[in-house]
Amino acid sequence: MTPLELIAGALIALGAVFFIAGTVGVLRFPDIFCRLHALTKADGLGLGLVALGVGLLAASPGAVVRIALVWFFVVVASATCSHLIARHALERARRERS
Amino acid sequence: MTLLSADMPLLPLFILLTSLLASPVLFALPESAARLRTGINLGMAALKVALVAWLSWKVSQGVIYDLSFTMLPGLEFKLQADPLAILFIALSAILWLITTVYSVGYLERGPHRARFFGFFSLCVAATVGIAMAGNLFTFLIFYELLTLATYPLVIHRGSAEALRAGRIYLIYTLVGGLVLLLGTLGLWVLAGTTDFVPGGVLGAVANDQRLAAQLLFVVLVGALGVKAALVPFHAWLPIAMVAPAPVSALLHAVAVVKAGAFGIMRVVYEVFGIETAQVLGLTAPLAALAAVTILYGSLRAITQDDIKKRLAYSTVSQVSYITLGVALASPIAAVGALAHLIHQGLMKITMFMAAGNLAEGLGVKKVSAMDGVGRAMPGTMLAFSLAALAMIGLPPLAGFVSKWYLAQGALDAGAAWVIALLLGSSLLNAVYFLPMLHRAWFRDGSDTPETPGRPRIGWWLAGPPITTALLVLVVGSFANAPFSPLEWTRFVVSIEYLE
Amino acid sequence: MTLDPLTLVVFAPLFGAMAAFVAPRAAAAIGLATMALTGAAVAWLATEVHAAGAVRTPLGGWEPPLGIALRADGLSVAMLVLTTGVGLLVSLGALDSFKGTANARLQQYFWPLWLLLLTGMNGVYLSTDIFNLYVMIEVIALAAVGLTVLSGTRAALRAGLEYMYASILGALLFLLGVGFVYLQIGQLDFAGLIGAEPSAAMSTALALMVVGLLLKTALFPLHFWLPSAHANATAPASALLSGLVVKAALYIFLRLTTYMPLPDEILVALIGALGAGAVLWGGVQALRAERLKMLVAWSTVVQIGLIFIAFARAGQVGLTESWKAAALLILAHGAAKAAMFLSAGRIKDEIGHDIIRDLDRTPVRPTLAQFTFALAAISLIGLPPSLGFIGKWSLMEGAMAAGYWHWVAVTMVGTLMSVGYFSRVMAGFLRFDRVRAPVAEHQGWALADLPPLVLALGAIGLGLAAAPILSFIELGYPFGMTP
Amino acid sequence: MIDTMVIFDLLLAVAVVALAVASMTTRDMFAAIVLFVVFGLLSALAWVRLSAPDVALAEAAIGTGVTGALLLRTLHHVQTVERKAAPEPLPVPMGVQIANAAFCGLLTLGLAAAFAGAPRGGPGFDLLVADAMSISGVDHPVTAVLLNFRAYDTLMEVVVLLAAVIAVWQIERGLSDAPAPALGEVWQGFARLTLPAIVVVGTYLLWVGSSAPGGAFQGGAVLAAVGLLLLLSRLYVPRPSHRGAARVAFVLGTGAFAAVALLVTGGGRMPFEYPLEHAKTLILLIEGLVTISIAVTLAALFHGREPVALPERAAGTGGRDDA
Amino acid sequence: MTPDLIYGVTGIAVFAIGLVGAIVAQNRLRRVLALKLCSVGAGFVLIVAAWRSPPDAPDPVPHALVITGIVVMVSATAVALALIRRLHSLEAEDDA
Repeated sequence: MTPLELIAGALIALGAVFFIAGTVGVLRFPDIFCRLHALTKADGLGLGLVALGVGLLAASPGAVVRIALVWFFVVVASATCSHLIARHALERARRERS
Repeated sequence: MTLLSADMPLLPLFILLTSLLASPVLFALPESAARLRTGINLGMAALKVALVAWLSWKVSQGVIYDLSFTMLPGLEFKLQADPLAILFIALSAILWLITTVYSVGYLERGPHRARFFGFFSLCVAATVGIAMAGNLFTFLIFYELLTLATYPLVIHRGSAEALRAGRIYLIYTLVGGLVLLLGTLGLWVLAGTTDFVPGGVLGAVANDQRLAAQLLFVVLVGALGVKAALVPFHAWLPIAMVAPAPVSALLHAVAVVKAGAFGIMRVVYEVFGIETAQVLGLTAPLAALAAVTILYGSLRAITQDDIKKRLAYSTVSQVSYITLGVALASPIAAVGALAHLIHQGLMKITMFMAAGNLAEGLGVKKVSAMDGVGRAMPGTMLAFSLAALAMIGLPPLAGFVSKWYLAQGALDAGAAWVIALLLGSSLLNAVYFLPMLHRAWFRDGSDTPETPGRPRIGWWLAGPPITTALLVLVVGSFANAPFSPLEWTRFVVSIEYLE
Repeated sequence: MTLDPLTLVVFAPLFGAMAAFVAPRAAAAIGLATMALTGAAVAWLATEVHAAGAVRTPLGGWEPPLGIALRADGLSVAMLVLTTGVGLLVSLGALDSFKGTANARLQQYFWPLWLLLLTGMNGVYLSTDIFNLYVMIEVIALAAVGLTVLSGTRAALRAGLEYMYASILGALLFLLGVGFVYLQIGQLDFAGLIGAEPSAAMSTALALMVVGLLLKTALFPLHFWLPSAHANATAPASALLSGLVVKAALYIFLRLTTYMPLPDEILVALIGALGAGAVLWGGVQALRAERLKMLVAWSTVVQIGLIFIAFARAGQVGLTESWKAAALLILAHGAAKAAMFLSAGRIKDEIGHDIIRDLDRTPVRPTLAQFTFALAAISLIGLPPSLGFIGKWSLMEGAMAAGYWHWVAVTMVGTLMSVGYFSRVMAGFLRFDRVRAPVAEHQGWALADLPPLVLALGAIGLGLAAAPILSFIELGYPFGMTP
Repeated sequence: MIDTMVIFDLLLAVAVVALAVASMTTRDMFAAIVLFVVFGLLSALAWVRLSAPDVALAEAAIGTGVTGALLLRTLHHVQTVERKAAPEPLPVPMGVQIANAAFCGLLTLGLAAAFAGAPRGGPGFDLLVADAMSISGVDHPVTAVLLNFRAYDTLMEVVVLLAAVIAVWQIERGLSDAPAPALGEVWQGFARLTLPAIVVVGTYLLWVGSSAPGGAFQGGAVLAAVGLLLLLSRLYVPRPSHRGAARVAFVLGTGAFAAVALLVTGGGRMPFEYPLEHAKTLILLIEGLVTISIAVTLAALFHGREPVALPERAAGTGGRDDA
Repeated sequence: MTPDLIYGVTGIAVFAIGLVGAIVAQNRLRRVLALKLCSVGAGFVLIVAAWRSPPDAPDPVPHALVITGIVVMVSATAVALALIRRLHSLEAEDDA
């Protein structure tokens, strides 16, 4: 194993830890907002670390660009989705109160 | 007898089509087109009589008409005009013409005339088809068609009672038809053919599979016995008399019961063959069943007060003479049976039309209300009386001729008990018919409140029974003339007994 | 252009459907023109098959097993003729039933859906590849569901949804079967199936496909979706669904069991027993039905059962002959049931309801439609000389010859029951009672009565042509050894 | 390494089955749909493991993405249009549940036994396809199968899609055009940002299909996502006057496909037998048009009802001009 | 253990789960979901059948078939869902 591979492996492993933490959060947190918090924070970071690790191993610069793009869109999408879910939950709570 | 080829091979088909094609036209005619309908009816009926006359002439000359058409591999739709068929076709053609005249008068202002005459034509077509069927398969087709065509006629009045009668009629005849289908299939599987062949097609089978052949006989005769009103399958017949008078007339004289009797004839003579049937030991039980039916029908008739019901039970009894004649397995008895097919038709149609006239003209439907009707409707009642006397067997009327031959045949076959049966039956006939005549002619009917001054029936209604009554007189008196029914039956029997 | 009739038979309705969808105002005209064109293509194909026995076209020039070939033999052509013939007449009947502005929009959807349905059915009858059959039955399923719910009533939608579930499930079972076939023999065309050695995977495949097809063709006890779907659709749709659509799955069943014989005698008997169950249970339900269209729909369940009895009538040994009886019954039922549904629809339109008990409680007598109904009933009961009778005759003859009396008995009981339930309707037609229907009679009949009448007369008259039909079906040996 | 892969496979398999069970047993329908989406994505992953990237792409995009969107949209409808007398689902007795599970297990065991007994790893169409690739007009085998060897199936598959959209319009005819829920500015911004990217990806997938995993269906599904975004963000609102164009778009792919299949017979060929020198062009043409149709059709399936002018009007009088 | 065996059994199990779900589920949406599971299960079996041990490329034909199946299934799902929506609206009208 080259040092590069070693670093990459470590990054991916760290990413995986964040994923697991996020998952535990989703399962354990009491309400939807806390769960969203756990999910987006942990997964955004986790995916970033994994992408970084994979990017180190990628063969061509083109692939690195593509991986970066994937990371970017996933983060944007997950942020938007979380926003929507939170909005929906808020609205529903408001509706139920009235 | 030399076999000639037919110069017009499709003649049987044309005879069938005269009524079959008339039917849809009659259905399509609007209710109001009464004249046109009458014209078509009478025209077609007359045309059919003419064609049948031509056909009879040709067949008597030895021309063979045989039309066939493959329906399934090996299975043919087959029309043939053999002398036996001619006998039945001639009867139906002539009586169709007469009944049509009668129906036109009877239903003058009634509802659903288009429907009535359409089914009426279809019914006659089915009868013709039954007569000319060249194999059991074709026979079955027309047999079922007959059921379907007569059902709407039976329930023509549309009342709850008529519907009930129709339902019973349908159940009996369709179950009978289904059993006949089973029998036909059985014949097809056993013999590989369903053709009607003088002498039968089951000779070989009867040797190898005696039980199967016997069973087949029971199935076939049982199925046909439903329409022939053999005891114990007769119950529908008295109930079905709620139908309008022309329908009852046709049902009892030509179409339904005769189709059954005719079928039994075909089965015994041309499916099994009289010899095979005897070998299988089947004729004696059949004769016994016929005898029971004859007595039972007569006994039940005595107690009926409703005129048409009494006539219906009389039919149960009289039609079984035909079966009896067949079952006696003697050529002479066969002559009697065949002649009776015609004679009974003429007699019974006369009586039903007369009964219809009584109901229409005087409102008389019960025997107990018949007092003095002879004076009110002399023509109708003369016809009725003539037919009744013929039924009883008074010479020289038609009924006498057939009973005479049956008796002779019984002696020929060594079944003396049949003589006693015939005498007894005649006595019973007298017991239930003579009181009717007595009331009609010798009682004063002025005390019956509903008797109107003049009956409201015209010649359309009065003519037909008088005509048929005259025929009863003629066929009895001139029984030995050429082309008389009796002469023709001798011709037929000579073929069936392979002489 | 070197066009061949096989391709045209599938493509003509496809183009027609697209045209009718794009130009909704001309949908009816396009539809009828397409029907005429398809009819011509089928006629052309029939003459070719008549001359050559069997014709085939490897699409794309790729021969099976890699490519897909279209193939027509006598049986395919018979089914195509049934489909286009009945379809054309139902289409003509539909013209009238969609009259009026309220139904104008229905018409826009009826034509494309019906033409797509036709595409799917024609495709099934020409297919030689089991995966292609899967796609085709899905085309049929979607178009058929669309037609089922055309009326938009709650009952129709509910029935349509049930139908949809059953249809998809049936198709997916079939698809899994296809998967097993590929697993075992690595190819999907009929020719490949014939040579296959019996194995567990092939038996499983057959079982999956057969169950899927039985679900789609509604054999008892998998018939649960059929009665309400067929009874609640609009009349032309009912006629198409009952007369034609269930036949597609039946046809595939017939084909498949030829190439992949049922591995055991008991299975043949089981199929027959299910058919017997359908005949009896369907008969009881038809006797109890309160609505005319429901009664007719239950009669379809009965008839499907009867066809399966015909299939099983003489056990495994008799299969090579039994399919003919089944084919005759399929044709007979197709024409008669379409006629019956159309006439039932006409009766309902004229008198405003279809409650059997009150059929006579109206001054209106749609006599021609009632007459048509009666004619169709004659064929369905199996009275001579109808095609239904010939089919029943073949069924019972084969069963008798093989000594399987139980099939004869079931058929006879079924026949009696059918007399029972149809005569309930007939009595309603013929009964008249001045108290219940006081006004002078009005004989309502219209041009729309003609298509069903022609169909019913066809169902009866074709009985006379049974022999040529049978010899035509045998062209190209559809059930012989070479596919 | 093989061992780790086996462990991975086993874990994935267990996850897939567990998710399937969970999506069937979870009481909350929303959760069930989400579980189903995850199930679909993991299945796609499994298919990648089985060297079927094309199928995995199609499953992820269409089988999971579009289907999930359709399911959620329907769930939204069912939950917002509330029923007063909605029937309460009956609690399923434990015995029935056990019986179901047992039946399920037996079925699995039976089918798995038959599966295990069957030969695996061919022979299939491998050699036939390899032989024919050189004259197929494309380099990617799956595309060759879809658009050349078994093009008839593919045509019929597009026909199914067409039938679906006609049926859906038919079913939801005359329904009032309920406005899509307002999703707020964040969403609009997201839509604007991603739209061009999705178009690029979709087109790329279509283009790459002739030589690498991808093709009309995957591309079409991705482009359909554009439609979904447009509809959800109300950047595009279907109007009655668009119906004509929509109809044309729905039939475009099918029509072109079928027309090409027939037109090639002009040169004395079989239907679908593309002349070799034009094969690639024709296939790309068909794929392009089919992609457009798929994208529009999938978006229309998501939108559901046909856009009609005045929804409150009676069905009969609503048939306004289509132009 | 090879992937084809593992995923083959997985697919079959998924199909069986879907089948049972389609039969017993009460919720209309759930039944659609169940049918979709069946479709994925059948897809698994076909893809597994196409799989060849690594150096060999898999058979592309079943892959094409599964893609076709997926598109067919989404069409069927869309129609079923449209039916559910319409039916729900009508039933809601009835309740009101």
